[in-house]
Amino acid sequence: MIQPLTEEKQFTRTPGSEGLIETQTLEVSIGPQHPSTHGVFRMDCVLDGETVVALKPVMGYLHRNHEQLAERMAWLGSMPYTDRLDYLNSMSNNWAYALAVEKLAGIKVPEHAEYLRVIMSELTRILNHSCVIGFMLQDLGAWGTPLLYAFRERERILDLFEAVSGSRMMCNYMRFGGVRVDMTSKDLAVAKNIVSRFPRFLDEFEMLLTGNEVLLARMQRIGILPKELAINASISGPMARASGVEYDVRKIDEYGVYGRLDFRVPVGNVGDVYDRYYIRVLEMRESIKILQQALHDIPAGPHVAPEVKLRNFKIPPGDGYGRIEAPKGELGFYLVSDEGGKQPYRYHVRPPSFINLTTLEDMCLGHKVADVVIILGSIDIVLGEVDR
Amino acid sequence: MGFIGKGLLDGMVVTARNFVGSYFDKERLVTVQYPEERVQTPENSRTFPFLVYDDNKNPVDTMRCVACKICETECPPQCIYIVMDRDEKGKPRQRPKVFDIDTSVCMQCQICVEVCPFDAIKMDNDYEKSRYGRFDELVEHLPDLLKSNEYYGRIKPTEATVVDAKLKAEKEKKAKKAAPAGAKPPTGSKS
Amino acid sequence: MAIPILFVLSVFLGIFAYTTLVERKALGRIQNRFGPNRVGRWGILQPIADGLKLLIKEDIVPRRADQFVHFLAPVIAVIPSILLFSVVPVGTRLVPVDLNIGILFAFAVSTVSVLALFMGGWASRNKFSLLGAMRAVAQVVSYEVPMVLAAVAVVMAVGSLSTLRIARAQSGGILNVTNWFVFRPWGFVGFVLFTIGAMAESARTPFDIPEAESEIIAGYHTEYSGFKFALFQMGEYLASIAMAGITVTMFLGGYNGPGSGPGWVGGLISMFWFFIKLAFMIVLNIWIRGTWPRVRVDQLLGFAWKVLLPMSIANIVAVGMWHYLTFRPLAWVATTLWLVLWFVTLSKLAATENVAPRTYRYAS
Amino acid sequence: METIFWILSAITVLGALFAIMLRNLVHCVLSLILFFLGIAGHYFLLRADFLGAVQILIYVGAVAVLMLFAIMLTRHVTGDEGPREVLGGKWWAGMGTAIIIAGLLWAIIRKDQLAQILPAGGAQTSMVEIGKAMVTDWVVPFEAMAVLLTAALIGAVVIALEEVIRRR
Repeated sequence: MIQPLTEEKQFTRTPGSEGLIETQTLEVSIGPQHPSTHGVFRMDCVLDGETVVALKPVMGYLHRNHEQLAERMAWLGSMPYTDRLDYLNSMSNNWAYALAVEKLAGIKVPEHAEYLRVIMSELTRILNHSCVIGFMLQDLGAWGTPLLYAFRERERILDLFEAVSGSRMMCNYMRFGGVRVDMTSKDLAVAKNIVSRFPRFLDEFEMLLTGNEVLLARMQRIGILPKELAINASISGPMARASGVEYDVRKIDEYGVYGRLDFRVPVGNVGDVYDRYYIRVLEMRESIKILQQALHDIPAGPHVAPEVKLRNFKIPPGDGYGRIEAPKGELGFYLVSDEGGKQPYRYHVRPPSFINLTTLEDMCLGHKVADVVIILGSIDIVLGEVDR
Repeated sequence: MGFIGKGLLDGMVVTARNFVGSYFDKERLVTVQYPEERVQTPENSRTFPFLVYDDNKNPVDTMRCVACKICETECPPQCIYIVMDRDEKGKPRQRPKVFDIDTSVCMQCQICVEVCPFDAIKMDNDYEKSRYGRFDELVEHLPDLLKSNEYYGRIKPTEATVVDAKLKAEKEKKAKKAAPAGAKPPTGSKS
Repeated sequence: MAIPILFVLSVFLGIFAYTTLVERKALGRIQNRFGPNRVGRWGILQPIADGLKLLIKEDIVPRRADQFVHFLAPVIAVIPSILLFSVVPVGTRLVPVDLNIGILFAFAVSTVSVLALFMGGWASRNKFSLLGAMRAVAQVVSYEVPMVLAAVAVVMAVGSLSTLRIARAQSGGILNVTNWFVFRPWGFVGFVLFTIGAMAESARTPFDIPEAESEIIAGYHTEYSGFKFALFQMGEYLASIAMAGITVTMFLGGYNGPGSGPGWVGGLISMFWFFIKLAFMIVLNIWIRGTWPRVRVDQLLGFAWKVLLPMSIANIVAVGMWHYLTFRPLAWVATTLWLVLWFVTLSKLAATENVAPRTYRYAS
Repeated sequence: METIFWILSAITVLGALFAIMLRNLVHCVLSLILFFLGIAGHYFLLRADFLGAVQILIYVGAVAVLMLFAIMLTRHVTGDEGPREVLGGKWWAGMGTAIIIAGLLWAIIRKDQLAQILPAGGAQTSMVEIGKAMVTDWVVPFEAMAVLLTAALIGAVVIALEEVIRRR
């Protein structure tokens, strides 16, 4: 928390260079309109020269009343709204919500649909991770080159999403008990093609970035998140794994058909921005492995459980929590159904970006303004999910 | 690791490769020059809903919508507004007098299409719907929304074939029962 | 006198305009997109369209800004950049002004440009602008020193500060090529040092810290719009082109090349070579801009003081060695060894434990 | 030439006056820079190119920028103008200084010393001559200056270090 700056607090010493000169602090409000806050997000920074001595994240500019909206409409009505949570990864958001509802209603999902969900969600993961690295490099001042390379590959995935679900980003693809549309054999071939060419892109991407000395100097030992803090602050996803926490919902819950697929979970040691960057690269490579298996093993069958009704879908009273390993971390939906069962009585989202964002000040203190933006970039927030 | 600066030079090799590649490799230069060239949208692609009618000569009478208001209730952002048409005596005519879709609110989720029992509302794939105004001009009224079944068949051939077959089967079933059509709306067939 | 000055004003302003276009096109291609291609064929009229657009744009001055300084800053940004061209020998028959202190004049003038950045940043009364101004001042002050020292090496070798004399000293040899200073050990090191310094001085990526878009919006020109903004851009581009010209003159043989000579024909050929080399430097700048991320301000200063400064001093010593070891092969070996030794030592010293390759494990 | 001289002189004097009379510290430094530039112009007018360039390089490029830097590390960098008394009430000190300088100048001009210092047609200085003079005739003062500056540098570092140690 930043106290309002009083007369006595005006002068500080720069951490690190203990008290060479007493300097005046400068309060800078980075955001809500700023090129690298990834949306309408504000950081109230207190700077000493260039060094951050206090930082307060201010959220809520994109608050859309998501949870309350969901509580006044039918279960299915929230599905398109979950697209808009983390608008880069609508597929995995859909899955998390569908999973929660299926748990609550006791719906069994057909095998074929489970594989389709895995394919879509892993495609979403590589899409998200490559774009996040691109955004991060944009914050690092790489003039958009890595970002546009990532977008070039993302384009192919989005084309596939459009061909399958009808929309590029707001897919609204999953339904309770399966998915809305089946993938045709043509779509599967496209997916296979994407998966087979993605490693080549990753190699090029890494050649551009991983060894780059400027990037190493900018990223390593910046914004370290200690393992204990990561656990205490309930950090999840690549960020937690970069700090050395071995936590992946795909391995713990083995939801869907992840139990059957062979993949590894990369874990970092230091927990700095570079680890968060590289863990994402490694995760993309693992996702490719998952995709290859899923596309190979996908069985025939119905794409949606036939007993699930679209209209008048009711759930017996009870509560349930469904969670998945979204690209950004553990995305969970907590739902309560009461007597009527036509709509959720309580609907709560556990948004990974929001919870990962809470440690922002701890990571930024003592670093420079230039580091703040890449630390924020490495958290990988989407304001739609932070503010809901 | 090689020498200091190798990573920097590697990066420059990559960008040079992309620079040259963008002149020769279609895979690298994915940009489309929009007004001149257009990407073929996939069949499933969706933008805003429209209402299907069967007979080109008489769109209003042959529209499939019966103003049952299911889509109005199910629409998550509640962008649909329907008023049922009534004749002079106030008897419902089973077709909408007003059918408005506020496209500034519509989020193109396709739920109205899924819940419609009459296959009356379908998703368009026309993405060039810019307007000058922000409010009234973005509301689509019944005349704008009505589009023929041929149009539907043209933009979404696979889906339309299935729908047509289904409707035809229903019609034949009804004909077998030999019940008079009466006030029932005419069901679609490929006319 | 008048004709060369007219030449400088027209040709280099034209080069500036089309550098912006080439930069946008090249960055576009590097990033797998087209770049501007709508205004005229291949976007050939884009600079004119940009200029018109900036001219007719509303000029917004913040209410609390220091009106006078705010107005003066963009003007001051352009003047030194244009003055810089006056000492760049474009061809054997075309030097705008042959000052006997040419290089010194160039440095003196280019330091003035930092005032513009400071004035613009300070007068805007914007905290981001202020940060940008502070960064600009720190950066330019630090990079001046290694840059001047890198130039001192050349001055020592030639024995004159005049840019024309420096260019002349690099003529001769096989095809007028082998005598370029860049083909000497000390010259190559000096070229690299000077190029880095010039990039930092004109705030080009990866040293575009004063206007780091992702960090401090647009730095010192956050609060500028319309033609004042255009003037800032113009000053920056002109300075970077002029610095490229000076680099060419000092290290890449200036106007020398196969066929250049004192006659009319030779003069035209020499101009051709000069502009080819200038284009090479500009393209190198653009290429680097499209590839590398930006360094951080403290890393930049550390790099200037801890790596570039010792290296440029070592380079001066190398020139001394070159001068006194008249037996050329020995001079080659000795200076190369000396410089490599310094490079290795400095890179060892500069490489801290912070930057190291990492290994990753997989969760059990 | 005459006109240029008068214009330059006006700029120089105005710059100097503004440097002490303006209220805003940054404005003062900017005026000081104007003054430095005016002096450099005078050097160029006297055909002392080298001195002129060095004047700009050192005074504008280094000294003034360091001043700006120092200002930016203090309060009021965002431009809050506080009241500032020009001479701190000690107007008599200023008057005294002015009288002394005027007297000296008068004495110099009256004795016609300037003509002896400057050869007719301006000083044809070149880099080479200055360099030669520095390492032949004036080598002892030159080295003495170098030692003095080095001592000052080391002294500054020592003072700063002491400060750091004391703070700890």
